Amino acid sequence: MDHISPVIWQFLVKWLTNFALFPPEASKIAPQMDALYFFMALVSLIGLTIVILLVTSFCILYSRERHPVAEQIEGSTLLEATWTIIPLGLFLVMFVWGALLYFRIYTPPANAMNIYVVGKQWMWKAEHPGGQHEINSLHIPIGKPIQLTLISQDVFHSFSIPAFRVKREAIPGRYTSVWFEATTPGTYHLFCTQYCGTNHSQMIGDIVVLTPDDYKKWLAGSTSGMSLAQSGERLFASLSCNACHNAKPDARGPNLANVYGSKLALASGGVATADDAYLRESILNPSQHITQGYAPIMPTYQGQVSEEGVIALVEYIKNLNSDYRVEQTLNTTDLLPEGEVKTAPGATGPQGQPVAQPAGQKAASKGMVKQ
Amino acid sequence: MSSTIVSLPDQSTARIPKTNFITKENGLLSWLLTGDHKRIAVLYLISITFFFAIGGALAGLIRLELLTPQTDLMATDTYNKVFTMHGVIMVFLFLVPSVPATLGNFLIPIMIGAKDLALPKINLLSWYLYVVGGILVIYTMASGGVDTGWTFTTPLSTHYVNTNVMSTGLAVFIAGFSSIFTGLNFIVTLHKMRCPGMTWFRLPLFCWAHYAASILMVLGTPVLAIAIVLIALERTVGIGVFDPAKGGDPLLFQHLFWFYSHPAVYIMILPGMGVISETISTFSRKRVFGYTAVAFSSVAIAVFGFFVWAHHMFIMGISNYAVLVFSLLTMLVAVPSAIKIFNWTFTLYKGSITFETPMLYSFGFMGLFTIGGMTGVFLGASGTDIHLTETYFIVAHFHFVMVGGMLMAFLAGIHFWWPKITGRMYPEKISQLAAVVTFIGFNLTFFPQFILGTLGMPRRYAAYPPEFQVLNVFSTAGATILGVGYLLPILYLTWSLKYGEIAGNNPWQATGLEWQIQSPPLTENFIETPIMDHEAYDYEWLERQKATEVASVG
Amino acid sequence: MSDSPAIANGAVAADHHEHPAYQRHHFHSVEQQADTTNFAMWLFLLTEIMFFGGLFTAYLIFRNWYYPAFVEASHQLNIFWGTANTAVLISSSFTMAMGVWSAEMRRKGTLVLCLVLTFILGLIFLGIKTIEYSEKIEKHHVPGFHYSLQSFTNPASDPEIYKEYHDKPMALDMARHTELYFFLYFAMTGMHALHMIIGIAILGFMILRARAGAYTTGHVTFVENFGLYWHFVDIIWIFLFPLLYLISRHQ
Amino acid sequence: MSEQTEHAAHEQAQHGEHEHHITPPVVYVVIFVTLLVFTALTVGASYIEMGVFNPIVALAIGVVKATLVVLFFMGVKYSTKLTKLTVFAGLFTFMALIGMTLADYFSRAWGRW
Repeated sequence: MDHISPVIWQFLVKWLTNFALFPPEASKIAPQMDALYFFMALVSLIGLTIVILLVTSFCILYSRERHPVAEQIEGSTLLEATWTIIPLGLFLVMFVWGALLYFRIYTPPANAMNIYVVGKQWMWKAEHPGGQHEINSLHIPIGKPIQLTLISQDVFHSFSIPAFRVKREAIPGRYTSVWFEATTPGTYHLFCTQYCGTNHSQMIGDIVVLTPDDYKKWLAGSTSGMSLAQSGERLFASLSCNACHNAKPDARGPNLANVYGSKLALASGGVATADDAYLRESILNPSQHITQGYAPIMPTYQGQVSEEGVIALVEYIKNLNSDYRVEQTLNTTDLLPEGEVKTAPGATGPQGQPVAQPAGQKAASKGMVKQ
Repeated sequence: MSSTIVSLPDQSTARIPKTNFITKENGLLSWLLTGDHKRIAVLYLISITFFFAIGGALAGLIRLELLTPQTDLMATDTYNKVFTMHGVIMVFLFLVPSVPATLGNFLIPIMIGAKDLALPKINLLSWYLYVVGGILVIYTMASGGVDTGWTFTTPLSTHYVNTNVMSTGLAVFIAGFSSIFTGLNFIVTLHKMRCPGMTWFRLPLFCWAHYAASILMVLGTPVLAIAIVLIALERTVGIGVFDPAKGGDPLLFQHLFWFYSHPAVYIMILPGMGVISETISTFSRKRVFGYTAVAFSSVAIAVFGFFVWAHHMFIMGISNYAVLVFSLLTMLVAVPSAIKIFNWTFTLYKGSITFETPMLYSFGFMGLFTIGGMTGVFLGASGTDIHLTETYFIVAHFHFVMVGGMLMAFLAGIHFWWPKITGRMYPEKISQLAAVVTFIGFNLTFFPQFILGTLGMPRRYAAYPPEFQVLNVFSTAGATILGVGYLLPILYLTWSLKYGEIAGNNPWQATGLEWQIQSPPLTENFIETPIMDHEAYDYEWLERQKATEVASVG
Repeated sequence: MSDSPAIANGAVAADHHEHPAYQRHHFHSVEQQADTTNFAMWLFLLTEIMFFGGLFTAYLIFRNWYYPAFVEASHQLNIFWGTANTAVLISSSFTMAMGVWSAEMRRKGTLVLCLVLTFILGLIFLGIKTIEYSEKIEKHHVPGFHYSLQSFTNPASDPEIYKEYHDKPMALDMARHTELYFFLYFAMTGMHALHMIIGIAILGFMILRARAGAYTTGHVTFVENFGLYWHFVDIIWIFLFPLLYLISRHQ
Repeated sequence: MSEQTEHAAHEQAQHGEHEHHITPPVVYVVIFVTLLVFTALTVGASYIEMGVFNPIVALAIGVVKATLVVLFFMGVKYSTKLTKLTVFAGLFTFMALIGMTLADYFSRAWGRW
């Protein structure tokens, strides 16, 4: 084989061993996506075949040799209506089918496990709820719906896993989300598909899909010792958030326990659902999202907290199920070196403080879809 | 009768008419200060070919780099600059002006029986604007290039690159105004300059297609202009409209950009469709099947074309309701294209078909555009868009429509009207070979990219995982063939300027007004204002005309 | 085939009788030429609408998002000058319309008078704009150039709890968005002023030509088309004024 | 589509039958005064607390003023159908840009089910 040029030899070897024609289906949504894909491919193929057959047969039947004089035909409303309505019908089927698929991919189920992903030039950073950090890789278990909450620190990126058939842009300033449920263990490509500057093509990584047991092992092996919510709690304290958000009757800020997922009446008149995006915005642009009954006094934390920090805070607030944690935080802040934390003396406030606004608006907090 | 309709005058006695628009005046200045739409069209043709050559060379570099999975030909940032410049040049300096500014400019006034476009000076101005835009692009390349991608995605283009975004933006801005003025001129001309008897429904479909494209140019391009102005201000003053850190919204740029740039693909393809209507009719000796449907489908594409732009943003986090609406409208805009394809197909039915080069290119167009259009539906359906967008599937789809569609149509049109523009025929055999080579090369280049896209290979990657290599090798090999296919016409068309056979007035026996005058035409096109007394594509009228002529000569 | 046009039979004899100097060779008649340029002008105005359309879109989005900032920033504008300028511009539109009428009636004296008045009113508009701009520079309200947030306070508002914060400095995150407002203010009024400057330059040229009697011989197209342009610029201002100056003045 | 009618207008123009409408100055004066009155109105209205109606009133007055300018100062009321169609096309695309972009922004807040 030595006499064959190495380039051709290399090429042949790759042809035989490494020639992919169709991506693996490794998520629950993948076969559904492929069904629509093949349906469309089939329709296209049929359409193309019809056009080619017609053109070829007309070319043979009505070539100048066989058919020297053309017959002038104005048109045919019936025929034209046929090839207007049939494609229209097919396209509408594709639209409906595609839209159903779209909403399935971008509507995470309520029980999805949330992993935060921050994109920056040129790497992906994943923050697991257990506090595990990863760069350019993502370890996930099979058989469990995983929701990704994505944000970018700088330019547009796009988180793409071809084997799962999902993709979502990570854009600066706003959370986006996508979900999937992996079905087959293995290692799959992770690409950034939105052009993001010089090393765009190096912003790639691996999606490592593990069996539940392996996943547990991985979780245990890569723990940072503190869960995401715990680091959020620490940040919450060090930023003195609890100076106002302390669940006391005279607190200057709303109680944050159980706030996640509830509907809040805003001072500006609207109603907002306290989801991840809302919480993030309230930290960075508080005066835009003031809850009814509270004054516009919260300072902005834009530029003071990194995207990872905001994520930790959001995760902490999400998990605040009772006022107890706030109390606890209050006590821990006393241990912090900064003495400037202005907490009201005698921090034994009662529990009954309403969440954000008086009437029982927080009832909805549990049953609803969380984003 | 042989299988060709070409009827040339006796070559031993035939002469190119002594007075024509080329020989009317001499000297460079007479060209640079001309108001004659035909001369401006020729100027455009030369400059567009020049930029096509540059853009094509850049495409060659891209394919060469992608031959191997590693970045071995050039560094990633060089690669980024190369594909950005390829995109900017091909989109703004080739595809948008290609057919309208050359063939449209040359033919629309003649087709409607006018002496010139309504605003000749504006026409010349638009060429100069084009040239200024082109020079700025060349300046950009010479001074280090730009690496934002032709889409100028914010905040990348505003805050994260230090390359020549400003000069590129200015180039696009100026070239945009060139396109606005061309479109404005066409609309006014088609409304106000038609000769007596030339009703709207006697217009050649070429004119209808240009009318539709012009509407998009006039109404869409200013929005691109303001988006670019905002980028420039964002870069210089830091105004924050697109900067989330200052409260702006980068998606707003996407809205403004695609409000133009989606209709822009219809600006590119519609004139091509106009060409195909002419060639298919001429080479099957038949009136276009369902003239009205084809005419209105052009207008429908133009109108619906304005309402689908956000399908470029499905995965960027726009509202789900917006996704629904835009996806539905995208499906609707696909229908008129389907109508056109079938109407052209049925134009062949019971025709008398010959297979000259323009017809071969037209067949190529129909096949490739059908694939390009259908794959567009894959991307318009919001679900499959998630998987396929931003991959080589997009690249392949876009090139099937633009290169397989538009460029094929452009070549069909150039061959078809070459005898009218220059008075000489191109060499038939070698041009047929070129058409076939182009078709094969094209499919080999771009079909593998559909598979690559389905596999998930992202676009704008300088390096890629090794399992994508085989398909990339195919693609690069195809690009080589395609390059030959494009080089051939440039060579033999240049050759034919001197050595081509004298074409006479109407080598194709076509019915358009442009074929009833001398080739190359007089500066004022018509000696006397013509009166249109028959429908478009009336081949029986042409036969009668020939008969009376023979009678009067005899 | 012969070289003569095959379609020449029965062609319209081009009307050679009267060809005024201003008729271009490729038109059949003066009417056609007038119609054509008029239509072209309208199409040009369409592109202008779309050009401003992008800015209006941006304005509406951010006004909706950052309403308090927009209210507060808007209150920094001088409503007296704004209203005066609106009146000036409407008057200039009126004099322009009268100018077109005089041209149509072939009254040279009135035409020149109207054009000069329009010219002067245009200059007054720009003068007032300069006063306003320099006020902004003094207050450091030019985005990107030493922009200062000092003058922004919380607007008055209905909820009781807010009352005590009225006239207190605005929260930093909201106050920062006033920069967006002022950017849009400068972009929109600046773009508008640019159109005014171009218009005034053309007006100057027209006054000279009108004195020579160029537009009072029945060929009024140029005056008419310029009038369209001038009125269009007026219309842009008619929308800019309430959008930029009159956001909830009562607060 | 109004090609037919538009064409009729076109032919009319070509045959030199087209009569150019000249608006009498009194109309201009009336419009001018109305515009000034509306300007005063809109300034006044902005000082009155009307809640959500403040911007609506301001824009409505703006639309009325602009319509007056377009119809009379610009002479669209007396012009060809083609001109009217052109104005309409401009407004239509303008509204499409603003309307559909804003539709995205507003419906983002409706939740992502």
